[in-house]
Amino acid sequence: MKFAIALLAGPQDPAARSALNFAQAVLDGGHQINRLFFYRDAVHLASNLAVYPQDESDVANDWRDFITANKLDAVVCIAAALRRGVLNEAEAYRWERPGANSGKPWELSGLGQWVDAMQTADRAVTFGT
Amino acid sequence: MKFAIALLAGPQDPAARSALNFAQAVLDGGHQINRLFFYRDAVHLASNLAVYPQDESDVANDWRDFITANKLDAVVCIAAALRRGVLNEAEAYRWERPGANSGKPWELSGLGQWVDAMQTADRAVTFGT
Amino acid sequence: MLHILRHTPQDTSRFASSLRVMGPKQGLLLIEDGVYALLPRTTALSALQLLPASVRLYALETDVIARGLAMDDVPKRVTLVDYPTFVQLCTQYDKVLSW
Amino acid sequence: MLHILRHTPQDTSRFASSLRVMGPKQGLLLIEDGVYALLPRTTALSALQLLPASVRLYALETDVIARGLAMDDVPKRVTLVDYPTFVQLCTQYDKVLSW
Amino acid sequence: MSSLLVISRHPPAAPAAREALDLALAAAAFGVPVGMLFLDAGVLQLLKGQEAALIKQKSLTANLQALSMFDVEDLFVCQHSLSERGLTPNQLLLPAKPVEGSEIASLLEHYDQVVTL
Amino acid sequence: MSSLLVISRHPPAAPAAREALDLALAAAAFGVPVGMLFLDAGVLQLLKGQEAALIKQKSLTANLQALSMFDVEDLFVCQHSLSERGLTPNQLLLPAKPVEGSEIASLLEHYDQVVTL
Repeated sequence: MKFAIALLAGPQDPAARSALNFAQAVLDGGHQINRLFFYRDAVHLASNLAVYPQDESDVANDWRDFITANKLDAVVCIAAALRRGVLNEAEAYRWERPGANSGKPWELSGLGQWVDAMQTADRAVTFGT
Repeated sequence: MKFAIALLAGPQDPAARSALNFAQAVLDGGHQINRLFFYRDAVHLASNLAVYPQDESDVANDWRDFITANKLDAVVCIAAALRRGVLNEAEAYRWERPGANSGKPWELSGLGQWVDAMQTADRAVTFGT
Repeated sequence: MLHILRHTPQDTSRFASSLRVMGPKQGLLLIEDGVYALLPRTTALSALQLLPASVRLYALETDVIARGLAMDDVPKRVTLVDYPTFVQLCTQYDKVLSW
Repeated sequence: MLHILRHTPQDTSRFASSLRVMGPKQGLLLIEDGVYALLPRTTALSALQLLPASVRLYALETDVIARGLAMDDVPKRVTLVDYPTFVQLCTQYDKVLSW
Repeated sequence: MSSLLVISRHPPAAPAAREALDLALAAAAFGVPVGMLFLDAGVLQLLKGQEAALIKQKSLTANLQALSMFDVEDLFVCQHSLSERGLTPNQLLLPAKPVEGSEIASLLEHYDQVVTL
Repeated sequence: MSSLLVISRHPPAAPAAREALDLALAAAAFGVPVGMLFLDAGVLQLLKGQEAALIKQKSLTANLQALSMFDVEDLFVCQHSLSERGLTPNQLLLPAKPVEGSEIASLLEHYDQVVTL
């Protein structure tokens, strides 16, 4: 089956870990993920500036590794990201901000990408509501 | 009277505006603010990367102007900020991150600054609980 | 002591918790989504009305209007305040507790 | 339909809302702080027990253990699941609704 | 094409309220059959006479009224949530259909996908 | 020196729980007389037998047990919140004193400042 998985809560919320565990289990179960979509505070996962104490797990880094290793389509809602100060090089340039704090494997795009993912998936599952 | 004002909620929360209105009224009323303290998601206010649509008010910018105009002590909890990817130049350098997204008038420091502010204030008021 | 309540009474446990520990002669200020406690015909409003007469009730006027609550519906017992008065209340009570 | 509940039953209105709209033959999976609905001697657990027998109840085992709930206290009616089974449940029900 | 029901359960000043609406509008723009159910504090979004500018917010009302322009006509409001807040349908700015528990259960079955925001 | 009561009302997996504890520890480190009141879902922080590592979190239990090392001895737990969750004091990992509504009201009066997190 094809899964569209969305995360709404930020890196500090337990949902960020639940969603990652679920996504891993989807692939392990022989299913596909047609898209991951990050909305609301979940856009902060796409920041590359977060620094965790050594004895805490870095969920943003684990997501990055998971997405890269499995070559997944990971879309971050661009409107939610701009408002929350998560910018890639192109957006930082466009809005004349001093620098970017996001980049690969995350892609900034519109809400339509979530709608599209739900349309082409057999199951849509949302975490962090 | 001396007020210590803390904000816990992020820029998207109505509390970010309430706290600013309150802080302004404290000064207008002839009182002093001995320190502003930004904890939990409020640390995102100190990011200089947020981009708001033109028809929405930029509360982070309004805070920045208010702090600067009134030469206030605005402390952002450093532990909360690091976890959430809000870094000034010094922290970005220390943790080998690609760049900083915060700076003046915000100061990154420890929770002790909040404790100290409460000890020296006549009233401590918290927003965004 | 001045209690400040900023959440809707129906959706979190804060409203109930704050009322449970409210003492006589204290004040309760409704701000942000806390002003929804003033909606008529609700158990929240009844609970407010049942507080001892020595407990003073306040609500931030801009938050009341912004959320579309009818001014005529605001009970007489509740004093609508602006930010300068909010600050004054904080000085008047010996401490402030935000829920 | 599989309902997923991730919030504590006492602190938000989600638990009550989800039970109110639950239909027969649906499933309810407790994850994260939703597992606190399994605490014994609570009205939340009683409400779960009162759901029609055709409603299947599940809870994510790691979340139950992580939060210190006693395994002996988990009612027989509730099936403890791991992430692979969580995924399987999603395929088994025709859609998934997260509260 | 799968139909989508967006359940909006946050008060209007919460960013989640706007973000739920944005999803409904995005779905409509893609031609997806979309409905909205206002539940719990979400029903407060529909209250007439709001003045969001007073708290320096963009009016949610304008976006709500845009729903019909995007042909999002299937609007529902939970009767229980209204009653709990002392509200009646004539206080609402949109002609959302009041629905009870069992009708909501049917609604959830009727749509192919349901997202709560 | 003003005394401080920190009210902690979030479940242990919520970041706010740890951040409340951090404030209490910081205050204690400054020599400020500090108490903690666990209220609403905050009482769940005190439940024995938690295994936070299973959800890849750092144990809150260790930090809670550090309270006594920092001489934070005034620990209170809301009896009503415990009962609502079917819990009894013997299930708690710290010797927090159960307090009822009116005792909580007195507590709030007793401390010079109160912060809810």
